[in-house]
Amino acid sequence: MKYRAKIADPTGDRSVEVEVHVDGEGVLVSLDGRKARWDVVATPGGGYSILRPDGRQAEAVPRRSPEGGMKVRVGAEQVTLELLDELTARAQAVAGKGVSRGSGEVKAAIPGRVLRVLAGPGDQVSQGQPVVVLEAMKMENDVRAPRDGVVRSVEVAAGQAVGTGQVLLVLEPSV
Amino acid sequence: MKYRAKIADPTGDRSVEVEVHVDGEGVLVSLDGRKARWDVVATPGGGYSILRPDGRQAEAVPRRSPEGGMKVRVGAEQVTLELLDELTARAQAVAGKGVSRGSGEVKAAIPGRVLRVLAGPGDQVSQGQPVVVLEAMKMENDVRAPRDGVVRSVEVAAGQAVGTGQVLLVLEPSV
Amino acid sequence: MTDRLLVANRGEIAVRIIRACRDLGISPVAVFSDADRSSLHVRLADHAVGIGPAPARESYLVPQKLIEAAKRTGARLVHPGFGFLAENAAFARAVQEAGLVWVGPDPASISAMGSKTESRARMKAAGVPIVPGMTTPAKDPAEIAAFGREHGFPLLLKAAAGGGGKGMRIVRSEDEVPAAFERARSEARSFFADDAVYCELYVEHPRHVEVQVLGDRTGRVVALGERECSLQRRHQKVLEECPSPVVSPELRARMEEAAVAAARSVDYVSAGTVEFLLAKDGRFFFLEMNTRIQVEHPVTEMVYGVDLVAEMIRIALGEPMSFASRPEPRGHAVECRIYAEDPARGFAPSPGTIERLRWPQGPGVRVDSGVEEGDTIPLDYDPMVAKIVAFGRDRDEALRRMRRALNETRVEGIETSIPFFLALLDDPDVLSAAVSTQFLEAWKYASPASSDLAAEVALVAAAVAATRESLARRGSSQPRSPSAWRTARPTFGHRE
Amino acid sequence: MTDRLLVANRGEIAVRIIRACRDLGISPVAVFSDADRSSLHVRLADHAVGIGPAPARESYLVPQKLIEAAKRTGARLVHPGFGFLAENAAFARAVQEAGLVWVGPDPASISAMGSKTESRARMKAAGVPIVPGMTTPAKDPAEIAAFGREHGFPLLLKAAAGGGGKGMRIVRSEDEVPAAFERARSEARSFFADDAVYCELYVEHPRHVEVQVLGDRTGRVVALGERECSLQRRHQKVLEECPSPVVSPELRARMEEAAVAAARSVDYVSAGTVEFLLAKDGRFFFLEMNTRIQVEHPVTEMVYGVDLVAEMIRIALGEPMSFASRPEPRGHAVECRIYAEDPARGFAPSPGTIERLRWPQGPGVRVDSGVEEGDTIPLDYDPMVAKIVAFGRDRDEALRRMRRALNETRVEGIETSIPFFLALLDDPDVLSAAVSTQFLEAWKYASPASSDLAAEVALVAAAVAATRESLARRGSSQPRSPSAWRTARPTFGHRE
Repeated sequence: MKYRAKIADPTGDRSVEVEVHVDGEGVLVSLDGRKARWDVVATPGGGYSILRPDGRQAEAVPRRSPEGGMKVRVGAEQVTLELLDELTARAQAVAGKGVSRGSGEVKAAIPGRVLRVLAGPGDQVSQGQPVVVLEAMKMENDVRAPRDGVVRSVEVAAGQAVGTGQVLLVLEPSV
Repeated sequence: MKYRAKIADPTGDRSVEVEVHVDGEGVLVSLDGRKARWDVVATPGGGYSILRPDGRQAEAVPRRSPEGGMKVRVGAEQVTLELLDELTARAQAVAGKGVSRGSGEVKAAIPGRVLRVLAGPGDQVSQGQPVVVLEAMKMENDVRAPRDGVVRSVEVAAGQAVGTGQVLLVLEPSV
Repeated sequence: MTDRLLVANRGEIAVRIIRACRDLGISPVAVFSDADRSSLHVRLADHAVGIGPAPARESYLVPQKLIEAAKRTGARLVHPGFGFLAENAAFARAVQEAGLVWVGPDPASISAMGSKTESRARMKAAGVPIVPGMTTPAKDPAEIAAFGREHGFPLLLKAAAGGGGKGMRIVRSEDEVPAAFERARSEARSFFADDAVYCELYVEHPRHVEVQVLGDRTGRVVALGERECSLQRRHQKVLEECPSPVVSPELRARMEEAAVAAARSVDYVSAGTVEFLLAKDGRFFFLEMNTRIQVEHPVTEMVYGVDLVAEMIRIALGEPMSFASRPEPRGHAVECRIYAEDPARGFAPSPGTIERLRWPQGPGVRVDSGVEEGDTIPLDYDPMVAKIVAFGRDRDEALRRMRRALNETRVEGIETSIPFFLALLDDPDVLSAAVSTQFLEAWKYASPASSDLAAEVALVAAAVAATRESLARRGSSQPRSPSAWRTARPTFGHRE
Repeated sequence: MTDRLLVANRGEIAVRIIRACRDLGISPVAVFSDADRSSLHVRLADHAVGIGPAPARESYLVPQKLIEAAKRTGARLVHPGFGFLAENAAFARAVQEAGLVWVGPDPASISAMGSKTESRARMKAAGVPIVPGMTTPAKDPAEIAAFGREHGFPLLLKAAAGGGGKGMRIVRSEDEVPAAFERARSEARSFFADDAVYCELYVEHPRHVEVQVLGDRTGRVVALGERECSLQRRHQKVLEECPSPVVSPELRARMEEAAVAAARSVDYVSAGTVEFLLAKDGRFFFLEMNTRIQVEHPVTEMVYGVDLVAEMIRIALGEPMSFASRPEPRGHAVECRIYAEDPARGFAPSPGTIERLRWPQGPGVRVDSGVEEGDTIPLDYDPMVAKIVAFGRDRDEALRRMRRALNETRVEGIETSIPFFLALLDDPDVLSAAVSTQFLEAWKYASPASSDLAAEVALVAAAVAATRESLARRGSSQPRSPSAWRTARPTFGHRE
């Protein structure tokens, strides 16, 4: 299958077209049009041992990230990327937008216990302002507003345990 | 559920009646009529951490054995046992027999490659006589006839890879 | 009858103590909160007792529950580990009063060292150097200047009524004294309505160097070298080594002598650590004494070839320490504390289930872990999940082994501090040991850019995984077993 | 450019060599047969090359494939490990002729030591003790008696044309010589149609003690103490230790001197091992020299604090060994070879998939493993999957640590030799080191009876698992997640 991939990198995102085709002979890989046969075998724990055509070997473990996208551990490195299949990529290109933004949901990036809720429905908050404090592993962690806005609803209460990705509060949709 | 268990032991087999009942409160265990609540929790790898009512803790990993029955690793010890539920136990008691015996099948107890087949159809073999040689991990391993008998059929050929429990040859059924 | 020891702790240090018990033929008893019923320290113990809800204050911090657990299981000894109640003199006393054996120093030693003021007074009396400071407010600038001439500059001027860093001024030379004195006075007046100021020596860019001591009931106290623990984040040590790369044999001898004097001043029995600030000019000053086993004790164990936890237990049983002549150091050891946290997201806690775990092995590598593959790290406790320790014949070999060990480790399902350590071990100042306790305040972790290899491999892995997923969704007849992805004949390589 | 080293091996020793590469900053290249494509040694390497089908004679034993793999990947060095082609002088020569660096001794040294007769002749010339024996047939009983008077009894009378133990007789004293001579002659005549007999010293209940040597291109050769390897099953060492519990410092010095002389006699460079038979009376005799790294090298590494594999690589690169003064030994180390075999079924091979794996950790424990959880152990190779090594300040501590380490280990899915070792480490003769190479011939492993605790716990575990299974089969609404079996309130313990 063919995908458009976006690799997140501190020096800027990169976009690559990747196609893999599995046949009786192995995995045929095309990276931005460069075609070659790679040797890919599954390893314990949901990973792969990947042999590049030049014999370079690396262990890679791809996982769906709770925030969407994928994280691939390659040896001790971690690569964050987004993979869109052709149809989705085309649709997004037409819409001129990446993944949904501005839905207004403020989510927990880590699991934890809600220590304090710092904003209530109707409150005006500005980008970066702490709105909820989560406690995990003896540390307090601020959850900040992703943009300016007005709080529509608070979905959690102090003392409550929350999981990664759980909605903590909702801002009015952005205009 | 209620089971009759037979524990294989070098000093002789022991038979125990065991009943477990899982309810909202935990696991109610009866061992030969002695009833108590045990604390049983699952651990990674298909095992359990088991707390006996007196606070004694042990890790136990039960597995079905390829030869039938179960093997339970308890710490570094291994306990081999057979577990029959009430119905089966009653049926076997009526039949006056344990698990099927004398079926005449000679099976591979380990995976390996068949190096030599030492008996052919029609051959008379006596108990303990090597009938097949398996090779595994740089070692030759004799498979011996479980009893006196006549070979009815040979199911494998030299060079063939076999798995644990695979039938190698069949003796005429015992009378 | 086999002796039983109750481990009044959880996680990695509980496992460490259980191993010492096994090595001594003592039967370990674990305690667990509701969040820890299936934790590794419970699974490795012979007995286990539930002591209440997840929050530590309702379980691991309740002396009576621990003592009751010991009594129920027939445990005779109690080892507190570190953290929780390890330096709580009242708990130590309660353990003893319950007729149990406390594996640690006497409650009186814990109390004496637990008080900042009492411990300083005792150190002064014992001739252990403490940071020089005035004990009464300065009447005039001349008094400050005289103090500086005696103890050296820079000095730190402080408001006597102050706190929180307010009203503090650094004075770097005698010239600066008069002006600084006036400013400090006026600030003190406006912040605290009290213009009394005093000064103490300001130890700039100090190192944290601590000495391991061990005392037994025969009255013997020995020092087992020092540990360098200057690399600290948020006042938490993250990487420790033994010996300190900057301590000479002469300095070591003087620090060890001071540490033994400190321990003797409180009749110290068991393993303990005397922490010092080491100034750039080679002077060192007593910080505090930790009256318990330390997180970083394995680096000392590897270099000195002793088992400190086993020694603590022997000593608690009334035996002398197990060595007649003091063990000699050999080589160098480094420890990295592996936390369940995400360096790429500001070190946010990362609890969760460990889906895949490979610890490093082989020569010179020791791992002390509190978790296994498949375990879930609870939210409720300290995020340290393991310690990786590397030994080498010299510091260079130890550091290279540590890099190898960190690179060999695989943890999936949670994030850990490993990428942080790999970056840290690339820093020239860390490699040349040119650090102080302030080093990591300024040092910022940044996720490294992916190498070309990693990016390519990641793309292929992600695309293969996504293709498998979508084939599986479509109920395709494509093989689903992972091994079916094994290719029969790659273009590279030589399979005939 | 980073140097690359091709590891011409698989399994545990390949992983060990890869670690040495990492510690030295050298990039490791793995080779794999079809059975090993996804093995750990491949996953830990930077490059990997397929070299053919599973049978070793079509892959790991084909010199040309290995050399080609090195050339393709730009590897400059080749390390053979042990087994396979490690002591094949022709391969070493081929590697050198291909312009690559052989990590091992010169091919000539390998050849000289590879021949039983040439090595004995060289040892004789070098003054290294070999088992005394007549080099021509005995004319009469008097000649045998004279030999016995010179070298001591018992003697072994052998047919000159013999083999396979036939026609051999043990002579315990001079009195027995005449009768034994006649019997041996007549047996030799009837078995081999040749009545020539000769004799050699019969070393009864010998110990296997070997000395580690290391030589470099500066001409320096050092010995790094001895290893005791008397515990052997089917001529395979199973448990080794360093130092030998019966070798005194004086004897060690003499054995080390002999070992260095043996190595010098073949201009030995790299790590090697000189094996001796140690007689009860303290005499020792050259057995053979292994011109490669040994399986049991980690016990020496732990006691001497050196990395023998890294030294081999340094020396191959032309560097001198890394230590100026000879490292001093410290403490005691024991190794158990963990095989995939079932002691309860006559040590039958037990290949398969490792469903669950916990290696031991903590103080004094080193694991060198070739497998991880989830890996499958192929049928095609040696059944050794790992080595567990325990270090202690003395032998007693090392043995207790080993017991702890073995008890801590969990392997599910295959059987291993761990129960055998746990039984062995309970044997008083093993604990007091009263063993010889024949010890395990007579020693029979028997599965121990289950303890009452184990039996009870096993029953409950089996019944719970079976109940879960049958509930699952019936599609019951009972929770299927394992954690749902967690009980809320046990009668024992204190959960509030």
